[in-house]
Amino acid sequence: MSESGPSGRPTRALHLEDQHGAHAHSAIPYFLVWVALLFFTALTYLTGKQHLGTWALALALTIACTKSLLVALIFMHLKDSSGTTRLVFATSLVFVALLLLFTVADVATRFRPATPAGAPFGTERSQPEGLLEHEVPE
Amino acid sequence: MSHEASAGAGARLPPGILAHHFSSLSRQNEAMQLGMWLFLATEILLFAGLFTGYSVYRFQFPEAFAACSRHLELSLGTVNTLVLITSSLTVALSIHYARSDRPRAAAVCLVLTLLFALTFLGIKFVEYSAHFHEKSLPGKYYAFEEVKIPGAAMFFSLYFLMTGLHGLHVVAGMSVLSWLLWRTLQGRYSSAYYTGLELGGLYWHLVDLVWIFLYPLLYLI
Amino acid sequence: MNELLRRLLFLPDQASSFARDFDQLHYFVILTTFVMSTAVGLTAIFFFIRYRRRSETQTTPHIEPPAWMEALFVVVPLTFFVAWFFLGYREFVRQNTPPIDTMDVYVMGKQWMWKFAYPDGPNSINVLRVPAGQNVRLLMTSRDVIHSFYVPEFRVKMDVLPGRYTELWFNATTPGRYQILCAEYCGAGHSIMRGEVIALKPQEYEDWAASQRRGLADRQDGQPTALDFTPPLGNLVEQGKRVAADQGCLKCHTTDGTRHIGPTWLDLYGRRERLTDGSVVLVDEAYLTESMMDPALRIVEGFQPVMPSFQGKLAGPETAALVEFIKSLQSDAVRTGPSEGPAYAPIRGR
Amino acid sequence: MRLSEADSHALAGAPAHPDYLHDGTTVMSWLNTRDHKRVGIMFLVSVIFFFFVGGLFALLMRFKLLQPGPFFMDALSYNRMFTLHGIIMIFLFLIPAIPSAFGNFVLPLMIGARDVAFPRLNLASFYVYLSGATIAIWGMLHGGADTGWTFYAPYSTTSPTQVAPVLLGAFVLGFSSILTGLNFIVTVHTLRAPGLNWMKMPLFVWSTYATSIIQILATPVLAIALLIVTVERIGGFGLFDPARGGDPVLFQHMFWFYSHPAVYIMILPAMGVISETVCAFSRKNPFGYRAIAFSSLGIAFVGFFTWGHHLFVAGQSVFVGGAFGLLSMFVGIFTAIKVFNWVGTMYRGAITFKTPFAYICGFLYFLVFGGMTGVALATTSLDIHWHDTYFVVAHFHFIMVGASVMAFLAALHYWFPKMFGKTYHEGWGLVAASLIILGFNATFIPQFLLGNFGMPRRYYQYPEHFQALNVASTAGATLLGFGFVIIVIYLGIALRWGSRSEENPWGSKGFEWLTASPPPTHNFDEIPTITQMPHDYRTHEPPGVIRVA
Repeated sequence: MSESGPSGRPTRALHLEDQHGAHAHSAIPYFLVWVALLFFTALTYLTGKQHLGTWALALALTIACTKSLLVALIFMHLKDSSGTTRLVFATSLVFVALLLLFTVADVATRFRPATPAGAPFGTERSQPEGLLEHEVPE
Repeated sequence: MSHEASAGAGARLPPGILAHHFSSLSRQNEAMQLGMWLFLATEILLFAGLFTGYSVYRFQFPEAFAACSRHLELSLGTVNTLVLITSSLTVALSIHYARSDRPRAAAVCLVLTLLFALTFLGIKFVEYSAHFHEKSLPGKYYAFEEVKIPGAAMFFSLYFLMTGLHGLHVVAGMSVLSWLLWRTLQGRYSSAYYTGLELGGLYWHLVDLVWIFLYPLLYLI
Repeated sequence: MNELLRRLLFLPDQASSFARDFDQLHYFVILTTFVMSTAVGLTAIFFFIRYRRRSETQTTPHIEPPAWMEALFVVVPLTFFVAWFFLGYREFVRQNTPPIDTMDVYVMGKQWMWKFAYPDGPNSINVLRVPAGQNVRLLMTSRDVIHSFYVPEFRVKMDVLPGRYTELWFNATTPGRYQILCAEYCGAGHSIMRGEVIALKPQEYEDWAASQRRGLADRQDGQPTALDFTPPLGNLVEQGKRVAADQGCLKCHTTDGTRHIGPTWLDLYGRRERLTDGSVVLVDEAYLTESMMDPALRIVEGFQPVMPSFQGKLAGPETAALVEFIKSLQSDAVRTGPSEGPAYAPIRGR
Repeated sequence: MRLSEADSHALAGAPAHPDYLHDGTTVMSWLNTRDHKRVGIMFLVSVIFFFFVGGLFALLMRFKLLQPGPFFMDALSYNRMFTLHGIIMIFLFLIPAIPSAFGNFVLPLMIGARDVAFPRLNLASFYVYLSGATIAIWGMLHGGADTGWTFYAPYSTTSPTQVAPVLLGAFVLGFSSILTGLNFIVTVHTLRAPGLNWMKMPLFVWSTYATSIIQILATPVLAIALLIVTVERIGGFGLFDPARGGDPVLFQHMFWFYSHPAVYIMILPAMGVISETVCAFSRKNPFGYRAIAFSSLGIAFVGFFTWGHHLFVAGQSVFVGGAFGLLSMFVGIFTAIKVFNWVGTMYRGAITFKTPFAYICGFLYFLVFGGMTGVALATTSLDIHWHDTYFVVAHFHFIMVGASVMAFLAALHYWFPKMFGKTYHEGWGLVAASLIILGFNATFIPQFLLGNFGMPRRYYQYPEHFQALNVASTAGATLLGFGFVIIVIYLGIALRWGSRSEENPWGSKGFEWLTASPPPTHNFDEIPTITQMPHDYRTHEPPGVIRVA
């Protein structure tokens, strides 16, 4: 087992014995990603303050996805990982999407009074004159 | 997973680090990596439940969610985002240094990470106490004067659940990192073997990943 | 054929316009199920007999199915299943899409009873009267937990959700009485949360509705209140005690001061109770009566709203007897003011 | 793979290492073991124990249902009892039964590994299981929950009973399930013997692998749903409380996102057992190996797309109901593929009718009938009448008791010589099997009819016209109970006094028989190199303990 060189940088010999095989690694990509993350945070902060309306959420989520992709690929070394680990990560995201999609689709397409838009009308427990007025809220 | 890795870990791969049932160290590392990622997948789906709840109620109460979100302290949230991102960097660097046989640098990075984590929790504490003060609390405790639209209490229920669960993960991550710091100081991690550190780092990055989504959803919409 | 299969499969009478269509699909599905499982079973038995092991060292050839056979394995059941789906979904959409000309009835489920309210008429408890041959739409909600409105003879069922409305429609074809069951578990009284749909001939329904409207007006004019009653024979307190035992009150309320599912009755009368909404109520006859009839309205702090309503289950005299019984339960332990009783009565707790 | 009888005899005569049962006999050597076989045995004992506890509750309930009115116990006890029955049978028996007990034992043997990937985690999984069980049972003894195992909000958030500890217990049990699943996936990926590529893997491994995927992906969602209910009970967060704008149906979505796939956690390993045993007792290669293997993955995947068929009358939208209804039809296909291929496996085989084969027959019949009634239930309009009636109860008991327990018993008998090296009494085995299959039909076919008749489930009292069928069902349940007791007796006798079994009494060519019975602690003296498919019966010599070529 060889020691690192005097400069503190790993020597060639070390690379060969690195547990992940022989590939050079340097800290520069980490710093680059960090700068990118800072940039995106600033971007999402600035656009978020504008309250852009319809597109605000889409934009914020796009930025968040980009940021998390950077973290996953570089910080979490998914870029250099085996196909299996990538598959695990991707699969978990697919199933998150599945849960979200169907549940929201249900809420979005229900019998209208079943999902009171905006205002919930309480049960009688919280609102004694509930049912007997026979008002079906819109 | 990490304790599996660190069980018999030694600086220069002494006997015992390789469990008897694995044919080679690289096989064992592969197994641990895969195991950790599977664990992270369960964590992602754990939060998915809350994200689903968030989506459903945001769909039902868009005005209330927007109004409440504007009452959160955006600057604190942003600072916390920066803090977590930077802590992610320091964890990544600590692995890098351990891998380059610079255990002292790795330890320094881990200490920095822990400090960032503490900062994060501190800021979160400031935010929480503000919420307690103005009574923007979840569910039945909600008595915030400024937002009185239906659905506001729901926003804060979700806010506390999501940030609370995330906070618990931060605490769990800190204990893992402290353990790793101790092992690093003992000189257990080197270019020959650093899987334990790597797995702990993965966990910390996941904590960061979750926050990257919580930040826009809670503070920015 | 329809009748034979219906009886074989123990299906209830077909009393709504859905029932027959539902049963047809049911027969088709169940018969395919039977044919398929029998076919699989018979094939297995045939193979078992034909290919019995003949020696302990017998070898077998390596056989893999040709692709067309695997395709067959997929396509045949898939055809059936998808056919079921489309037949079923058409019917499902029909059942979930009320026609325009419906008569609406509002339904509220609560632990453990059904309340029905007609837009122009009276309310009723546990009994829903509808005209036969008319499309009826129920708009349903619950006051506490999820219930499910189920009439087996109509083949209709829909969950009744608190805080939301769901709808259900049917057309009762045959006049008669049909049981309403609650099909979503809702607590201790789930299995006795039953009601009845009475499908009347249209003319009879009209007569009934008219009389009810008259009756409603009468009642508003000067119906005697529940507490207005002729005193029954015997000791009221004793009678109240019996009523409490018969009605199961004592399963949740104690008379000795220990805390149970509901507040204890000892010293309850005259006490000031803090309610869940923070207000304070003096427990008097009115509050006790209200709590029997509409328990969830004002709940004492620290207790769950689990008590069922006894509206319609307790006669006026019984209610009064219960109130008297509760009034009689005084421990004398915490009197602070001067005693109002006779001077010679032992007064404890000073 | 070279097989040699001489080798196997040599090894059986003079084992190089003591077998795992005799490698340390102290209590601590069991409680602190890292050996996957011992963990498997500990799981086996626990799940059998809980099976009998749950079964006892079932019998008590059936006894109550002899009478339509109040009888034998009050409503609250009855409600607690069916809750307890459900929780014990699902979380403490069915979910760990085959994967954690038999999977732990045979999966590493089947892939030629010396242990699972994370032995310590494996042991932890057992203790997490025990603590979850303890918490749940503790809650049950101190007031109990009466919500049913489904914990539907808002009943579960307002019920005056002790729901929180039971929720916590289920939450903890979920972690045990996750740990086992995680372990198996990693084991299959990293510890396969040389030569054992994916397309040679035994079908039991395939199905357990698919099960593990479900455990990993679905369980956390249940965990969070239960956590929210707990928080709601304790803190009044109101996420599912309609009075605060919450949506009770959201809970059902999250619950069934786990609990529908969980049904496949219970049945997939059972299917794996049948894939193995049907080959072993037909002495025949699996007909359509790829079809069976991939249909396991198919079930695991498509099983996630169908949860909404539990919500057809729950206020779910008609559109989403249709989507779920259609997707549900596809899950049935994968099961159909398997069934046809199992029957095909018998074609031109050499079938012998031993006790496990009796259970295979029972399994096939119950699975086809239970499965097809399941598809019928997923037929949107039919579900309106059947939803939450005894038809549903009968359907899922056909799958879970009928199919899963039959497979569990088949596995128990098939691997009994492997695990303990003892033989049981074949005659009693067949008697018990026929009692169970008969009793099962007598119990649950009346329940199908009750469902048609319109009797809702979870009914303490019922209208009188349901009584005749209920009495029939109770009679059947008694028979069923007898059958299980007989099994325990003769297997117990076999454990203590049974004669030493042969190394491979079935002449099976499953890979788990490549080592001694019972296996030595580290499974293999030398890791075998696999060169052929499992269950290749073209040659007649039974596989002994093989030497690497």
